[in-house]
Amino acid sequence: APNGNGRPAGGPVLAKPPVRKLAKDLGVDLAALTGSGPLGSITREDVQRAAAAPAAAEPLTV
Amino acid sequence: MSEPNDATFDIVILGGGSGGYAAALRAAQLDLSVALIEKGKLGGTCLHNGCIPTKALLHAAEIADQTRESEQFGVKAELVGIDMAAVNSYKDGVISRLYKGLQGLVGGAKKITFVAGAGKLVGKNVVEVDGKRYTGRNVILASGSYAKSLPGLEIDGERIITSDHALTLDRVPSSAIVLGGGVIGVEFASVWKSFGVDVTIVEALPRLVAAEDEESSKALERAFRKRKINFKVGKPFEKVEKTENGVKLTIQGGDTVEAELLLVAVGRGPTTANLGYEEQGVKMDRGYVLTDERLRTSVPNVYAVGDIVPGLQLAHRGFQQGIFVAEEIAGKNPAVIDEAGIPRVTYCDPELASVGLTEAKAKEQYGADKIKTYNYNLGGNGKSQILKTAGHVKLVRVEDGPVVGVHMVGARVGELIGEAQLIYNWEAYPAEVAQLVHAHPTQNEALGEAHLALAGKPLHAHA
Amino acid sequence: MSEPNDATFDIVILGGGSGGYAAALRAAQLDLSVALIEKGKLGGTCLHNGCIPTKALLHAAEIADQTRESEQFGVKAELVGIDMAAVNSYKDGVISRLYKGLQGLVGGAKKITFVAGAGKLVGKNVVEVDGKRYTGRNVILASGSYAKSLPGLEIDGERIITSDHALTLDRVPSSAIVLGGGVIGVEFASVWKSFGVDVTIVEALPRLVAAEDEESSKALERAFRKRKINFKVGKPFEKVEKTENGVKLTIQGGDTVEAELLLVAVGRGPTTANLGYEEQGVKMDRGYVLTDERLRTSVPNVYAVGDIVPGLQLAHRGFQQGIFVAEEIAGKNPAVIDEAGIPRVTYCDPELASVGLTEAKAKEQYGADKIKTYNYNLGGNGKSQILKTAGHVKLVRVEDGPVVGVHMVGARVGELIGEAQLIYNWEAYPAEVAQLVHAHPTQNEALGEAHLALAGKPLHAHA
Ligand SMILES: Cc1cc2nc3c(=O)[nH]c(=O)nc-3n(C[C@H](O)[C@H](O)[C@H](O)COP(=O)(O)OP(=O)(O)OC[C@H]3O[C@@H](n4cnc5c(N)ncnc54)[C@H](O)[C@@H]3O)c2cc1C
Ligand SMILES: Cc1cc2nc3c(=O)[nH]c(=O)nc-3n(C[C@H](O)[C@H](O)[C@H](O)COP(=O)(O)OP(=O)(O)OC[C@H]3O[C@@H](n4cnc5c(N)ncnc54)[C@H](O)[C@@H]3O)c2cc1C
Repeated sequence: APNGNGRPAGGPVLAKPPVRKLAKDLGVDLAALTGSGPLGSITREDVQRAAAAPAAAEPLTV
Repeated sequence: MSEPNDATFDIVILGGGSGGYAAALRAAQLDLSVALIEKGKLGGTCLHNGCIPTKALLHAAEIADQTRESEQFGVKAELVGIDMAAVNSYKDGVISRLYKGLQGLVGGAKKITFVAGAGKLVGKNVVEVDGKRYTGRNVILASGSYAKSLPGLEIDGERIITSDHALTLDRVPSSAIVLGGGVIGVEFASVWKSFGVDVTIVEALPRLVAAEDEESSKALERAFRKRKINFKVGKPFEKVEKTENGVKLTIQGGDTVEAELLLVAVGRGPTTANLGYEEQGVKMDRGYVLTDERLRTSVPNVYAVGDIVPGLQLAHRGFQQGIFVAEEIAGKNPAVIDEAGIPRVTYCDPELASVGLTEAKAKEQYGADKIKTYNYNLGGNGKSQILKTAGHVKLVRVEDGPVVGVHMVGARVGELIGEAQLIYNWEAYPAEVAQLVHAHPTQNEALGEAHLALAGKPLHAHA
Repeated sequence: MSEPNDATFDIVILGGGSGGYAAALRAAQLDLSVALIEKGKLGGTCLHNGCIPTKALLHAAEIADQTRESEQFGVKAELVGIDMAAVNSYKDGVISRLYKGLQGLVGGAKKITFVAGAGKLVGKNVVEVDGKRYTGRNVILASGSYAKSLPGLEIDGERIITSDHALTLDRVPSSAIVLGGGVIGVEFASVWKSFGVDVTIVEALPRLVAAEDEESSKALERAFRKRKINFKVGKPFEKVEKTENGVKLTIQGGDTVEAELLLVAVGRGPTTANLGYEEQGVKMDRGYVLTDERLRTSVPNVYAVGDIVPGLQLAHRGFQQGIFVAEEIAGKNPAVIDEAGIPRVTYCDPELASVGLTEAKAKEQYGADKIKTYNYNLGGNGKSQILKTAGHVKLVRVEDGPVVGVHMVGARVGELIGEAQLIYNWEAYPAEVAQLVHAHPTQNEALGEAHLALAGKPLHAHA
């Protein structure tokens, strides 16, 4: 369904295009992030946080 | 039950200009039935008396200038003169081709009923045209604007004219005064100067294009001085008298200017009088229709778009608002429009283009110490040198944050605003644009260079 | 220990063209010491024999055309002729101003030692110039390219010439053959036609600008036909003979063309012979230096940038690669450059501009059923109508995915590529661009309209 950010169903992950590019450059998988921005959108800070602590972000598996 | 003569629609739109027809087209795509009511010509001000004809004149002006200066480029040519009849038929040709295209789009949309005639809001959801009533589950007010004048300034259409008359002049005047140094004023001043007219702009505010970033005004004033376009800023007009062959304008303080004619370009007022808006309870302010950010008026299911809504009076704002309201009515819940994110272009020579906040506004909003700017001079830009144009690309950013304003001056920079619009609206950081090295040698490269510099890695520029 | 005459740097750069000087400037910003070795002029091909002079000629050509056609716009003018001496001095003036600017930037960078002279790689990290050895903790090869010829085609600089000669011609030839319908070929053909030359392009591939999207080639061919630029595609050249007053070229199959001169524009070869690259173990392929995606050659700490690296031969690719390598050496770990994301502009009239994948490439990469395209005709674009130009904006997208190709044809569309570059590289979806209604009436609006249409909500277009 459409949302407040005007992105249609089947659209990209909820992040502005340059943020998606940043994530790609840093090797961050956006699908694995929970956005902290408006309407749950992923922000630059979310991406940078994920890039800085990849290991810590990994859930522990037993 | 409705009279046999009457009809009900999902949307009734009053006015077929930029805002109205965009809403109609988008609504029809969304399978809503529409009555589009227009008393003049489909396309409104922009197509018939605004954007399109002025830009045709400005292009003829560019050609006149390039011919005049062709020797600088090694092309020997002689400018014989301006044939206003031919200029007008060129201009009218462009309008009529686009008009035909638009008529085809609207006429081809089965869901749109085009109603020719003057409408009036006679009920909260009813517009009457020539005795026939059009009821809308929703109504969109889109009646547009007209050229304003000032008290004591009577438009006679001969010596004291508005842009409407200026667009159909059958001669090149020997001299002209342009009252108002806003977008429309500087565009006409630019055209006329290129056509050989002795032009003087009179503006009450302290600078030309006062809505723009201060550095843009300065650059434009410098360029106009070089082009010998006269301007007097900072003092309001006091009175106008007719002289034997023209007009004499007195500025407060006693300074006077004489010319063959006077173009009054002091702004546009909303076309809302006697249309029944107030009577039906639509909240208004000085003739403008008040809306919330979702373009709803104070009356349920009545929306307003375009020049009657306070804010930028631009055709593409009308398009965007029209599309927004159609999607809103269709339940698509579109994102609210950021007014600052709408691009602004002034098509005089040199052109001005901007989007986002001016430096002053950004400082007001974020605090002066949080704002960084960079001004890339087109002197370092190869393509601009080739065009022999001067100007700059100025960026305004929040420290450690995105670009919040882009301001450009120079020949043809209006075409760079598309990129700037993405940068502003997508809240890009300078480094993210800088990473993408631009095509050489283009003018859009200047936008790239400015971002490189602001990101701390200038290429063809000092830090 | 080094000889007293020798010196060691963080980076030694061989070649001061687009790639080399960009690397030097960025490295200096990152506080690395640089030796920049150049045997000719700082700025290289692009500034002195490439981008800049050709675009100056193309602008003079535009002015000639506009003067010739000025009556269509109501401007009465007479084109007297082309004064090649004046064209050349205009062109040289632009070059020298930019050259001075660049010298100022390089000269002003304390960390850069500019070395005038021909260098040779004499050790894995040593370049020798006039007997002096420059040792680099890192070496960047940036020796650029030269105009190639074909077997049996001897360049005499008089009747059979390359772009180097064409750029300094002191006359307008009466007729010319252009061998090669790639970027450089069509640009010169366009200039010459505007200057009144009878031009014929001969191209072995089945279409002009064969690297572009097929619809771009078609549109260019249509426009060239209208301009009466002759072209013969699909068959290779067989031989050239000198005639009394010029040359006669035979195409395979027997067809012949005669003209005053022949411009050989069959591509550019890497300048790498006898520079010691192979001897030092640098892996090469047909003269090109092979690198990985981080621009490392097969020799540790030796990098290569610009035209000697297989791929697009464009100045801004050189800039981007130069900056990349400087940042890489400084440990900044820059993101790998997507070669398809580098914008491509051909500055003939009409211009071509593209970024990302052609429709054919996209189908190959994603599968034909996954690719959607939209072609927005400039006939619906007001500003293009005002300019009286024809063309289109074509978008290629992945179904339910981002835009992966933008292809444009039309006067001045080169300036729209900056926006297209962001769209492609940021992997924007049509709806994300469509949401931002573009400035009216601009040409960049056509890019907006194309995205609106592809997002299923066309404005000034049929679906
Ligand atoms: C000289 C000039 C140059 C301009 N240049 C540009 C430019 O380059 N770029 C840009 O973006 N903008 C430009 N503008 C502004 C642009 O024209 C307007 O912003 C735009 O037209 C507003 O659209 P609208 O739909 O609100 O109103 P309009 O275009 O004014 O349309 C309103 C329509 O409503 C109709 N109408 C009014 N009352 C009734 C009624 N009672 N019944 C039926 N129909 C009615 C009118 O006939 C008209 O067709 C320019 C304006 C002028 C005057
Ligand atoms: C006619 C023409 C038009 C073009 N138009 C465009 C355009 O519009 N846009 C665009 O992007 N690109 C254009 N190009 C391509 C562009 O010029 C090249 O891609 C660019 O110059 C490549 O940069 P580079 O640094 O690799 O090589 P170059 O610019 O060729 O620089 C290499 C430098 O190395 C020096 N050198 C070589 N060997 C030695 C040695 N042994 N010792 C010391 N110095 C040495 C050379 O003197 C030269 O200065 C055009 C090219 C031509 C020919």
